[in-house]
Amino acid sequence: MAVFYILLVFIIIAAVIAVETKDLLGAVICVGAVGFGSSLMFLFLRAPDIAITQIVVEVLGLIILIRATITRDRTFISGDREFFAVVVSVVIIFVIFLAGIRVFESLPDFGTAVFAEAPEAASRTYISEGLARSGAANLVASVILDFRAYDTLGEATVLFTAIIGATVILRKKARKLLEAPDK
Amino acid sequence: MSIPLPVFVAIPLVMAFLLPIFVKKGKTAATLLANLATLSLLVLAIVSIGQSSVYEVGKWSIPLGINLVLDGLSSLVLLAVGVVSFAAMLFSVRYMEQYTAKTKYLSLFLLMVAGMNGVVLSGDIFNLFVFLEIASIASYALVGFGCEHEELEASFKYMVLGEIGSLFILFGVGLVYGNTGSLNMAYIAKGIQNTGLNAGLTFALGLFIAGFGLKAALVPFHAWLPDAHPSAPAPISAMLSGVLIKALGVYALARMVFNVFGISDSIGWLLIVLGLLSMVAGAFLAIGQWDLKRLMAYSSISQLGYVVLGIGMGALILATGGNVAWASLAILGGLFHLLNHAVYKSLLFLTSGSVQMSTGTRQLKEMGGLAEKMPITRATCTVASASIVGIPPFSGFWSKLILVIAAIQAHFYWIAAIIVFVSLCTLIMYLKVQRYVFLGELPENLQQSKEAKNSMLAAMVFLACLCVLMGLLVIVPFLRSHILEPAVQVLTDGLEYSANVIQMATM
Amino acid sequence: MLYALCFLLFMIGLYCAVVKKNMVKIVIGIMIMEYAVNLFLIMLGFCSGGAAPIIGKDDLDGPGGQLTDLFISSSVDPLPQALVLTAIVISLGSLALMISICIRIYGKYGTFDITQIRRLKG
Amino acid sequence: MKGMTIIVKTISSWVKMLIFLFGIYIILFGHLTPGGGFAGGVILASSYVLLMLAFGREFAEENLSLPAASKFDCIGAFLFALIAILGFVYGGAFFVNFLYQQYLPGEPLHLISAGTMPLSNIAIGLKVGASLFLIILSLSICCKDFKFAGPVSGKE
Repeated sequence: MAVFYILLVFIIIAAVIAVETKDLLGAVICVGAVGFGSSLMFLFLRAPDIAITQIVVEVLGLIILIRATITRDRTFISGDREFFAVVVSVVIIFVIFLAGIRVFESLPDFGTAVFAEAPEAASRTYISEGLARSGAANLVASVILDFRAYDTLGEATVLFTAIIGATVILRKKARKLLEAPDK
Repeated sequence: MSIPLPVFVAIPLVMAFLLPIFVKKGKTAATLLANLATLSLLVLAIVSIGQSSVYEVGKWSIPLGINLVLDGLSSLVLLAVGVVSFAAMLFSVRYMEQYTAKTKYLSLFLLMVAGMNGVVLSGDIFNLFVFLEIASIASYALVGFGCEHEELEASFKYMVLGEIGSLFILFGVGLVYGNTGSLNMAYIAKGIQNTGLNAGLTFALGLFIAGFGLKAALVPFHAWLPDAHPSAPAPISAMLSGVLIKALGVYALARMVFNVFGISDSIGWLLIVLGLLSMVAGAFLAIGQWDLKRLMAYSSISQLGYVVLGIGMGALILATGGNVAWASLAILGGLFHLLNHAVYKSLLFLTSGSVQMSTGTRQLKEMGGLAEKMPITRATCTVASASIVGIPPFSGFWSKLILVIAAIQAHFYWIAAIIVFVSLCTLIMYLKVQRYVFLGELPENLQQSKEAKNSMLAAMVFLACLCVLMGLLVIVPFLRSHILEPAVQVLTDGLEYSANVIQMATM
Repeated sequence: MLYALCFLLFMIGLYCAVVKKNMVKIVIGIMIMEYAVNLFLIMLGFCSGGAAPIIGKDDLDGPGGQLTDLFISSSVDPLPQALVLTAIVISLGSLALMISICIRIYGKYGTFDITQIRRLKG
Repeated sequence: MKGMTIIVKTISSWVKMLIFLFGIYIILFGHLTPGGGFAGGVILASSYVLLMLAFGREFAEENLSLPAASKFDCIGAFLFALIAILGFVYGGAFFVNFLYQQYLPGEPLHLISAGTMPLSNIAIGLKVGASLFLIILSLSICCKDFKFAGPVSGKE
């Protein structure tokens, strides 16, 4: 159990550094640390599928992020927004945090799977009959590609949409006839 | 004949996957196909009226797989999506000629439609989240389609706030799963019916309200809308204001609050307060605008307030044990206003697009006297304005009337007063539009402005006819009992939803 | 307690996205929120001493291929893992789109600082 | 981008094949071992990205050009939707695993099992690989084109 605390504290420290450092490239690398930390955490949480996906996605995501930052001439940033606005948002966020922190007591304790306490949970069926019903040894694959394949279609579509959107945003010339520039 | 429900998603999706393969040569064919897709969706939506069914994807019985639910509320929103997307697609045939990358535009448009249909039909909260993301991501990209300064900034602002909203929703999904062990709306509702809301579920409900409120641009969360909606190309503005904020925001919120979590009087008050705030703040902010599309965007916030107000009043009356008839009336007003607003606000945005296309500006002060140059645009804009203000024979009148009656019946006299007051503000705003755009002196530089192209006119006239005829939906009992009342029934049933769905699924 | 730490991570991300004025920082904030949600979902499915939800040869019993009771009782919940897989890909897509918008805005203004960019006042 | 030194180029041209093969393995065995279409697709894309980083963008584009990647993207997505529709045609509902249930049950824990799942994995892998390569390629093209030239338009 201790390993989870250590990893999570590591992730949080990395996240705080990523948020607070003035160096943009350093912030991006700290995000990488958060990502790899969470990937390790997934591994210890017995989710190898997610760990693999997280690592490879993290690598590509970092490449994308670094592309955005590294070739820029000035990667240092300074200052925050106005003091008042910062204080107000911090207070609001802190209140939400305090409100939320009690909430987790209603969840099953960490280490007890959700389906152990819910009588009609689908997961129990996935585990006991997933192999027989869908034929895949990897139960996660059987969930995403058979039981909940419709979600996966949506997910593939999200990626498709994002890529088309990105190529649309990045295209060189957007308008054919130039309109009068608006004020 | 019952329709296999995934068709609503599959048609636009497959079309969107195939369209980018058409490169330069097949542009006409691509446009034609895209129009065919939206037309077929409209036809399917009309056919689906009055049906209710549950479709289990992959033949997995409910808690295992994902189910799609078609009921009165879904088919109402599907109808709105169908009508507006058909008109906007028709409009964009010629309008989008000023931009490059048309096939990608068509593809994104269809993906957005598919996302909305998926959200409306979904019976599973995680699936709802996924389709919500499809529609949102497509709309982020479409807002920035012009790639000018203002558009990119608006797109970024919209995207940041939208993603935060999505993550709230995802966190809420996680909490709900942790507390009930199920992702299926019907089973969650069943669990909540048995055990009631605990702290975790209440917090999840709060997250859902914040997330969907961000998507619906209700007033404390509205910061992105006045930037995003005007910046998009006109047909997209029409889609965003007309249906996106309703399908992703109001519909999903109503579904969650009424059918999954169950209503309580505090939720009712919360919705009423959100609605009133949106109405009043949106109207006041709109009056001060000098940018045509920005004015309309603020007015969208205000009009959406009516919808949320109607639904909230219904929730409050139901939760406090009031008369169900009045609650139904309030919800009917809200939902009817949703449908009306989808039609006339998209019409207004389309007219603004045609004005912008011929004059090249959106500033009210730079326009004037376009009534002679663009008679049809002027006529449709007048119809839409009259409708949104609530002048008797047009559609907006009926929904506002119903809301006022419901408020008075339920003894919320001050709410009725606010409704009338906001209507007056709306009147001022659209008189301003009429005065500065179509009447007055024609400026020198606009002497060459021409009437819009044919297909654009067709789309506008189609919507204008609907504006005039929509009043029939409440007057004619047949239409009312087939379109509006089933939708109201779904909401007043509340948590009975789960029993209905489970029963329909086992049939 | 672990859940609360996860929620803290979520809130750090929210703080970053709301307060910071650099566009890349805002994107980083949103990414951190995504990690937090993913971790939270996976933690929900964990059971102590559990096994990964992947059936190996050892978990099958006899020629008929029956699953051993040990596996059924110890496997962690596969459903949240499927959800997180979806969520990760969605976040990658939105990251790509967000970064492209950032780069375009940078190309127009030469800065990532939104206080120098935002001409639009709500 | 002109590419990196000869050492990097040589090593990456060897490693590239290994990464590519590993991606294919991850995709094909996605229903048996951890991994699957998404992870494998990302790995496929990263092998091309490695090529792009080491040899420069032009070389990578010769291998897989932008329009071709876009086509692969569309085709992969369409194939996955097609599997859903085939489920409708042969199984009676969208996404029915008709191969497993009716035609090809296969043996558990073997490569040919689980019906449509390996096919879905392949379609997703194709789609994800092509689309991620596409995004990184267009980002890098964009970085070259949109190098900021000076403070022009800030306050006009």
